[in-house]
Amino acid sequence: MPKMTMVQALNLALRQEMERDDSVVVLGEDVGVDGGVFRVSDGLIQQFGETRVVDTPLAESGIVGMSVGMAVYGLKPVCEIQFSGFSYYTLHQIENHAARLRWRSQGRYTVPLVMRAPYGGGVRALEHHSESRETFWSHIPGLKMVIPSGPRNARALLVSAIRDPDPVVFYEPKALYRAFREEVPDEEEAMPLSRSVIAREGRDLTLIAYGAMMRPTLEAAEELRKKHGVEAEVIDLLTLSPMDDTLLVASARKTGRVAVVHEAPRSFGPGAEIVARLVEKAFYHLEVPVARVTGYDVVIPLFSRETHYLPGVPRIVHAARQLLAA
Amino acid sequence: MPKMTMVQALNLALRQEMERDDSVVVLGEDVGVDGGVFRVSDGLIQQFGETRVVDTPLAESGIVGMSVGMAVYGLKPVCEIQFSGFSYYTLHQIENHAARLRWRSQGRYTVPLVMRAPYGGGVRALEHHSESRETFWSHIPGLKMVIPSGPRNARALLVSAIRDPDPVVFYEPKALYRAFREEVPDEEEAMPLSRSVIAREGRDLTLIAYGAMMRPTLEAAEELRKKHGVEAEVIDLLTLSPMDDTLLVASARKTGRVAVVHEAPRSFGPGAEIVARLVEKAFYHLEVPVARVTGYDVVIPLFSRETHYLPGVPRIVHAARQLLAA
Amino acid sequence: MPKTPIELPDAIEFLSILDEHGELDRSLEPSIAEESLLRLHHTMLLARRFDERLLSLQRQGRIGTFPPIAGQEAAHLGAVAMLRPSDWVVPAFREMAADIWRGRPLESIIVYNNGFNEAGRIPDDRNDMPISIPVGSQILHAVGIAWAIRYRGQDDVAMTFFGDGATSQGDFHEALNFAGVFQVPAVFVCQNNQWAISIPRAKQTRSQTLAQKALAYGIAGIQVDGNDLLAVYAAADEAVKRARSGAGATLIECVTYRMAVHTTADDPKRYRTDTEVEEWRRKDPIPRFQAYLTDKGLLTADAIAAEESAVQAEIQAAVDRAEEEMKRLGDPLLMFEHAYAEMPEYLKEQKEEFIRLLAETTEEQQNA
Amino acid sequence: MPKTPIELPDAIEFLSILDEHGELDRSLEPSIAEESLLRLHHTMLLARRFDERLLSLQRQGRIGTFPPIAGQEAAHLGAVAMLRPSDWVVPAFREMAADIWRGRPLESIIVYNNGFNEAGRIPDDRNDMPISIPVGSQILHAVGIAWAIRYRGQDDVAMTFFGDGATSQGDFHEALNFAGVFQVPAVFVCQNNQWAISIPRAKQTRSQTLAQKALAYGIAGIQVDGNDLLAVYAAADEAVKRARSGAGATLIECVTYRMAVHTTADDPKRYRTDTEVEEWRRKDPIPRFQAYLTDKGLLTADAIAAEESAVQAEIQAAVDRAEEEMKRLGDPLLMFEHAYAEMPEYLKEQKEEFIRLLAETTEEQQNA
Ligand SMILES: Cc1ncc(C[n+]2csc(CCOP(=O)(O)OP(=O)(O)O)c2C)c(N)n1
Ligand SMILES: Cc1ncc(C[n+]2csc(CCOP(=O)(O)OP(=O)(O)O)c2C)c(N)n1
Ligand SMILES: [Mg+2]
Ligand SMILES: [Mg+2]
Repeated sequence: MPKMTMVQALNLALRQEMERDDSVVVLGEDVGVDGGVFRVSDGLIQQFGETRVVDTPLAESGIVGMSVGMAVYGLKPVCEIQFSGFSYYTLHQIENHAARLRWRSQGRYTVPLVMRAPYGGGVRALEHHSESRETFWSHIPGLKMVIPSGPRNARALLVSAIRDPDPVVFYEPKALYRAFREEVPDEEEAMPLSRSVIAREGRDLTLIAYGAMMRPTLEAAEELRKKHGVEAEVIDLLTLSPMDDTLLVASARKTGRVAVVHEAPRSFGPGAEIVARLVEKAFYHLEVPVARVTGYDVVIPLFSRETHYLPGVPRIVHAARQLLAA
Repeated sequence: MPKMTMVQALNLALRQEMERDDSVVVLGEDVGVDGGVFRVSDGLIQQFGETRVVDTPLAESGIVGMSVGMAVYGLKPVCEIQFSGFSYYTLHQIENHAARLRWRSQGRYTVPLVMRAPYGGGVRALEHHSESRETFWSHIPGLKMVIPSGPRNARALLVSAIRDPDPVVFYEPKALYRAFREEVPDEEEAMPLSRSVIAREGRDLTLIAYGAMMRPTLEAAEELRKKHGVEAEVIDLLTLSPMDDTLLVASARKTGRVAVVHEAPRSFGPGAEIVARLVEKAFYHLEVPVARVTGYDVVIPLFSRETHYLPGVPRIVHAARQLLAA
Repeated sequence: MPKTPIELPDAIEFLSILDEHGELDRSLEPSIAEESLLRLHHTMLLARRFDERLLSLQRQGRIGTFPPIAGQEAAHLGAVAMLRPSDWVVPAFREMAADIWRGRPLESIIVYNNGFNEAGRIPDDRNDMPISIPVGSQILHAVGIAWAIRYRGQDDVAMTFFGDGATSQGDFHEALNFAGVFQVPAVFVCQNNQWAISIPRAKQTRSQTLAQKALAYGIAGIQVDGNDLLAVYAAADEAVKRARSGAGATLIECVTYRMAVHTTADDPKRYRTDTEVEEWRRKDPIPRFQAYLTDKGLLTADAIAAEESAVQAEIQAAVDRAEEEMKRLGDPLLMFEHAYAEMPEYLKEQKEEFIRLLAETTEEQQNA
Repeated sequence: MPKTPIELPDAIEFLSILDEHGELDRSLEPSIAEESLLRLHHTMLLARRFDERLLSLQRQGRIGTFPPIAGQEAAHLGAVAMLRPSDWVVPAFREMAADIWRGRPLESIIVYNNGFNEAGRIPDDRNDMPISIPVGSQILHAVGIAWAIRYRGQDDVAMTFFGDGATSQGDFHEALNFAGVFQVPAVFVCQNNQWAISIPRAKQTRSQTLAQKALAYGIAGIQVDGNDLLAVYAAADEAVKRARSGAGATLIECVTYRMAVHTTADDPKRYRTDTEVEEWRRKDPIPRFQAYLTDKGLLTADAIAAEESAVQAEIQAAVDRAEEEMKRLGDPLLMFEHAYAEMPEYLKEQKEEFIRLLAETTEEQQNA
């Protein structure tokens, strides 16, 4: 199998889905001639032409509102918002329409669009280019919120997101776009949405993360084993909403000690929902309070201080050891 | 003291703050000549004129973006979004600017605006007129999210929101606009933001709610005492963010049994953050899992089915009794 | 070179064919089949009387809040009159006459206005969108649909409606700009009814006309007398032909008037004078169109009277059917349906929780 | 009445005073004090050379990503040249020459581009906003500031900048519409540099000019040669006077060109040809302005050479000061500051948690 970066894997998913289904159309700012500012749509306009790879004017609400109409007609628009920090312009189109038209029309119309956007810190970017606000989308009924963590699942999840009959917000951890390569099969591969996976088995405690936080979390698990002889189970959420809590609950029941890791600010962040689910379904198995290892409740600092804001290996290890000490 | 509806109390707050401080300006759709579609700004244009009570064109982002500029200049704009279901149009102005300009300018500029919007169900309204999406705003660092529950605290909190040096989203429970009257003192009265209050003392369990849910919650507490001899402590959150958890934690430690009540959909809703805080700070005192009595993870149904979606007295009582049975 | 004026390609014109005194400009009279003219008249009358009936039902508390259309029948009915079933209509919320023309059963309007979402479902044989309440947002959907029509090589068009207030929204701007850039087969019909709730047209924008906003997007724009069904028809027909032929989108400003309340929650006395309403009443599109049909010998006073009673019977039958239908509705479990193609696990759990709760709480109430 | 053309009040004109061949239209030449002309030249040159230096610093990894301005100096510097300190400038992110003209120390630009937000603070004696990255969003802030200026009875103006791409945003539309309705003292300066990253002007909108979009809002609009500092100055001066006198807002389209990369993360070879860049290089605003000053006898080849070295010295000093300053910066605890006027309880707890963590984890690392 060829080894690919996440950018190449996402590009493969787009190309293969476009080859497979002519209702798949890619649109957004600079997705065509430029191939996307991160090159995720590189080469698509050459292969599929301007009618299927559409450079749009600079207007996020326009891109998503137009995609809603395309999707209602029966196309499968995959629109790119250049950075998740600019996806807020589209909230009314997503909340008021994309996530509701199935309900409003009682199933007559569906909105199978995908809104892709790079999110998160770690790339020394300008203001608004490092945020994690997945909570906004995760709280909307009728919408799905997906975040991959590596080239292979990025490809397989994007394929599923494109084929999904409902609207999907697909946040891509830009810090991982070129951070490492994985073997990605050439032949079609899809992964079900709303399924988390166990990224590493363990019995002593549970670490729950997603997206870019999976790497420090897995490194922390490794360090915990090596330095402290602790076996951490690591769960990769993959889909935030609708959240499947089966694995989370099972693991929490097994270990009784859980930490949630995300870059989003702590208050009202995804970690809160995970804690609430575990309390609902695994309360009597919890030995200690679930820990939230997260970004702080501030604007993520510009890059000179960014690493202090983002959860890293030391913080995760530290939290894990406190869970075990308690 | 005169007895007032919440609409009258909010109107009093606006009038007195405008009399007190000529930097206070009211703007929005139909806030002037019409006095606001709910009449919250009734009579203000007659008293203060068109320069301080501004009917704007129909553009939410415009209203809030313009308010950001007014606030940076040193005014205290109080803008109305006619229904919270249309406040999503403003998210980029709030997240990208209002909540960050203090930080971006390192204190040189502040954005003391208030964005008022009626929220929530219970008034047999059309689609988009009954939602509760306070989570969106509560998750934004640099922003404050306030929700009153009665005429008197609505007035006192709006006064504080207007005087607050930082941007405040002020959600008004439209179901309570005219539901009941309270004595509201004529003389100035303000209530600190980021402070919850104990609405009813109790020792057996804790019910945490806010906004329109305070009424069924207090009724449920009464029914619990009368019918079941249970003393429920009821806490009114009042400010969702920045959330002050002192009272919540103290009460949870005292009773060990807690239910959170809100109309917002359950997943990623405010209840999740409250559960997470209690787990962080009162875990060892919790006898049973914290219960979430909330709206379901669907679009709130049109009014023929709305009451089934909204938490009511029976559901709250039922949840409370399960907490005690466990 | 010094200051040089820039020549603007598209000029903006005002179109009126049948003026308020019934004067007809024959040179511009559109050729509409007699049978269609009569059906248009029937629909106008039906929509007007049904609107009145809905108002009284609302006042009796038998339906919820709704936005009356009285006065705007020509402005939206005239625009859809030449559309095919396969064309797409993307409405705002004040186009009931067009909705009826396109085949919406009256009873479904009553049932929907009683808070039953299932009545909002569009019949499968019609390519229309449900009403869209967030002002301006639907204009973008029409652009996307029109884009998809062209992508699929069809010659259908997407016609969308919105009010004068909607032209202030960013989505209006983005939609018309996209339409210009992508040259999609879209027709943008603005029902300028002079008011956005309490905000008069003059306070909505400083531009002299709404039609001239087309100049900002390089698309065609025209202002028409929106109470003149013939003018609306002619302008829409031209725009639809332009769209079908691939020549791009058009903005049509229909100058009309909202004769009734904004919605049944509104009190216009707070912001406009009766004299203003009276002046516009004289421009009422229905008598004007009736005069035209009478001159043409297609209508007589008796025929109109007969129409009136036929229409009332139709309405009464619909009200009866609606009440029947509503007896069968109301299962609360429906609120969990149509959230997703497949119900998520946690939502299934919530639905089961709700079912248990419903049983136990009703039980508790019985015991109490 | 039949189809009748609608007379549009404001015509759109194109203004050029000093063309690319150095031809001057004396009838339109603005009267600018010699000392100001020389300061403008100094600032243009300084901005151009500093831009080049920043580019090389970025390539050496000594600063982060930034958006170069080369080619657009006249388009934004000419616009702010007649402003008072009390006037408000509301920038996008490609107005560095204006920023320097308004008094921004060069070293603060270097420090900011190293990820130190504190360097973004605007000196208290200047009414300017920090850069705004979300395209189009700042235009509304200028309208609010202009509204407040008038509310306070001042005769200052708010001048805001944005690109050709920004004109597609809903916020652009809402801002200009509000400005028209409220007649605020705002000046909207669009730097049409032909590209929005890889999207050419022609794909941004189908309207022939960006200036004509003013017609949609009933405000004044003009298109100028944005590489002609005199034309930009004259148009802005007229717009500023209009605003101060209470006669409302103006949209100025400066036709210019982004000669360098969009940002240092961009590769223009993917979307535009070198020949296009070369053609525009011949329209470079700096040599053109230098020719003008030389004709006027205000500048000589030697004087220019002297300026060049003076500018380089100024830049080197700034680079040195910046490196010094950055040694003093970097306390991570600053990330908790300026979130609110008063730090909330839970944030205080997070800050303490961070302090403990910092201590313990560094300790752990030392032990490891
Ligand atoms: C985005 C949004 N903001 C506010 C409202 C509340 N609202 C409903 S209709 C209306 C006025 C609409 O005016 P116009 O576009 O002229 O349409 P009309 O009602 O006159 O048909 C307003 C403000 C809304 N539905 N959507
Ligand atoms: C709302 C928003 N969307 C996307 C971006 C990413 N982006 C930054 S600059 C830019 C192009 C802007 O073009 P233009 O307005 O012409 O200004 P220029 O860069 O040419 O100066 C884009 C798409 C952004 N910063 N903000
Ligand atoms: Mg209107
Ligand atoms: Mg540009």
